[in-house]
Amino acid sequence: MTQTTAGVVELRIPRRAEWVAVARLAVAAVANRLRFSIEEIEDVKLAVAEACTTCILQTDAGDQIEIYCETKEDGLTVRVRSLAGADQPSPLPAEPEPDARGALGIFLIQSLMDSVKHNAGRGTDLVMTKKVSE
Amino acid sequence: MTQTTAGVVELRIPRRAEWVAVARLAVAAVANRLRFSIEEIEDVKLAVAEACTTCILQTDAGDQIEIYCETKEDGLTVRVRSLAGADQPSPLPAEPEPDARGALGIFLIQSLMDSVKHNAGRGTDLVMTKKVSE
Amino acid sequence: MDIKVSVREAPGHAYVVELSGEIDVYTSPKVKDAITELIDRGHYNLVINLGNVRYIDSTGLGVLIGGLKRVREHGGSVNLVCTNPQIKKIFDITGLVKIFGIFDDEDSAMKALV
Amino acid sequence: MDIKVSVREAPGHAYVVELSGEIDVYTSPKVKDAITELIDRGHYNLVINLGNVRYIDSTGLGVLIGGLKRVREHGGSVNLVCTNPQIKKIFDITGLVKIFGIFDDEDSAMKALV
Ligand SMILES: Nc1ncnc2c1ncn2[C@@H]1O[C@H](COP(=O)(O)OP(=O)(O)O)[C@@H](O)[C@H]1O
Ligand SMILES: Nc1ncnc2c1ncn2[C@@H]1O[C@H](COP(=O)(O)OP(=O)(O)O)[C@@H](O)[C@H]1O
Repeated sequence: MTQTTAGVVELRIPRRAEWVAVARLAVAAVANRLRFSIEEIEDVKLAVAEACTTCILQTDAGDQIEIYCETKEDGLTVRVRSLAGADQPSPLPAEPEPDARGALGIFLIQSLMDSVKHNAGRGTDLVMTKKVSE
Repeated sequence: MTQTTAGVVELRIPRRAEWVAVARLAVAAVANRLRFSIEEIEDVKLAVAEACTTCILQTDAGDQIEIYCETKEDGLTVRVRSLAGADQPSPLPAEPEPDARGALGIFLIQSLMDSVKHNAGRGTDLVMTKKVSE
Repeated sequence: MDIKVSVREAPGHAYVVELSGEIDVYTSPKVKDAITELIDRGHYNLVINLGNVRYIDSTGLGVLIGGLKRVREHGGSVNLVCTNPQIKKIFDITGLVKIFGIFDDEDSAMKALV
Repeated sequence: MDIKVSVREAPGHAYVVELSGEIDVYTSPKVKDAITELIDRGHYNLVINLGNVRYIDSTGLGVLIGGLKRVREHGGSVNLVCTNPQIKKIFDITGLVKIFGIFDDEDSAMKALV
């Protein structure tokens, strides 16, 4: 079984709202390879989409979103970060947004995943994990 | 409209059979952003999956598959190629397989897409395009 | 991967906003526009039917919350129709279940408006 | 993203292989195993029901072709049940529509075996 579930899947999409659905479906397909329940797959899908939305709502966060998924027998780690494409200068360091924008999204990620870590630095960089239940 | 359909989506999956479904769903989601019909989306899905299968059936083709999608208002270009991951030495040049393995897959890609180009070199490297009808 | 929005008048000066599809960062502006237009036209008693919504994210929730805030300023209210367990769960987790009336069908949501 | 295979005996020494899900490079070995086992046990008249198959790729077609070749060596045949237009199209494009009997339902596929 390890052979069929351990792996790395990397996805890059434009940092624009209309592409988040692609990340959502791809991550659902990745999670589907593990022994997650349908409910857990939905959780992962929403959490990753919220992380992408966070990337999009921030200003000055590059023009791409990278979704890096690492699957193991017992769970999934996903890193979602905004980054500048090769053909664009690096983004300026982002000021944290003063308003509550995105707070609900971050709260959902925290609720739906087993752990979330926010890497400091410019743009968004969230690492989240979810273990397969039982 | 150009704003919502022009973009680059890159996906890397392990070069193993169980991950092709992820490529298939991600590419279907990408194609869904264009004005393709449901039938055309199914065509793109199958063609890209066949290209991934070609990568997998070849020996000595690295440990990853890269799917690079470029969408424009009027159509989609997808490059599917096998490649060695960062943590693995480059693959040896692959001998063309002597048997017919994969012939049906290549035939399907040619039938379902508007154009297919096979880049010479080691491993698999297919570039295929499909235009939105009308 | 898309949203359909249909608005219709119901007996008793209420309006039903029927949504179907997925409400996310891309599609929620369309939902917001429909709700904002109704409120701008002076309709403050709304039933938002999420019966055919397969997915909602924080931006979608934000739109619903925004709508509720505005109609409340005019003494109105928003009731939701929702049966999808995954979506109900999202309302539970966020505590929004306490600020919206959530019903299994349009009839009950409508009756509870008055 | 998965395949379910169920095999059952039908009147007249025929066997039905009912598939549901997606037949691709990952799942087709499972289909191949089921068909191979039937043929190894001496069953050469098969109906393969693709009624609930949403997707088939070249490896799946290869498995069906391989099965057909083997049963034909014993004077048997394979009839397919298929209604999904996208999958029918794949049989058309590849010309496989000429080598398989393709039917809209299991009854017709079964009758045509004899
Ligand atoms: N659990 C909650 N209950 C009630 N209101 C909430 C809750 N979470 C967020 N809100 C409110 O919902 C609105 C939308 O939230 P959010 O999507 O986080 O940010 P934004 O204001 O940028 O849309 C905000 O006005 C916020 O105060
Ligand atoms: N259009 C076709 N009609 C009949 N047989 C075909 C057709 N295309 C391929 N075949 C046969 O189907 C079998 C499977 O084909 P294919 O999947 O391309 O390779 P493989 O033999 O490696 O599985 C082969 O024996 C091949 O000769």
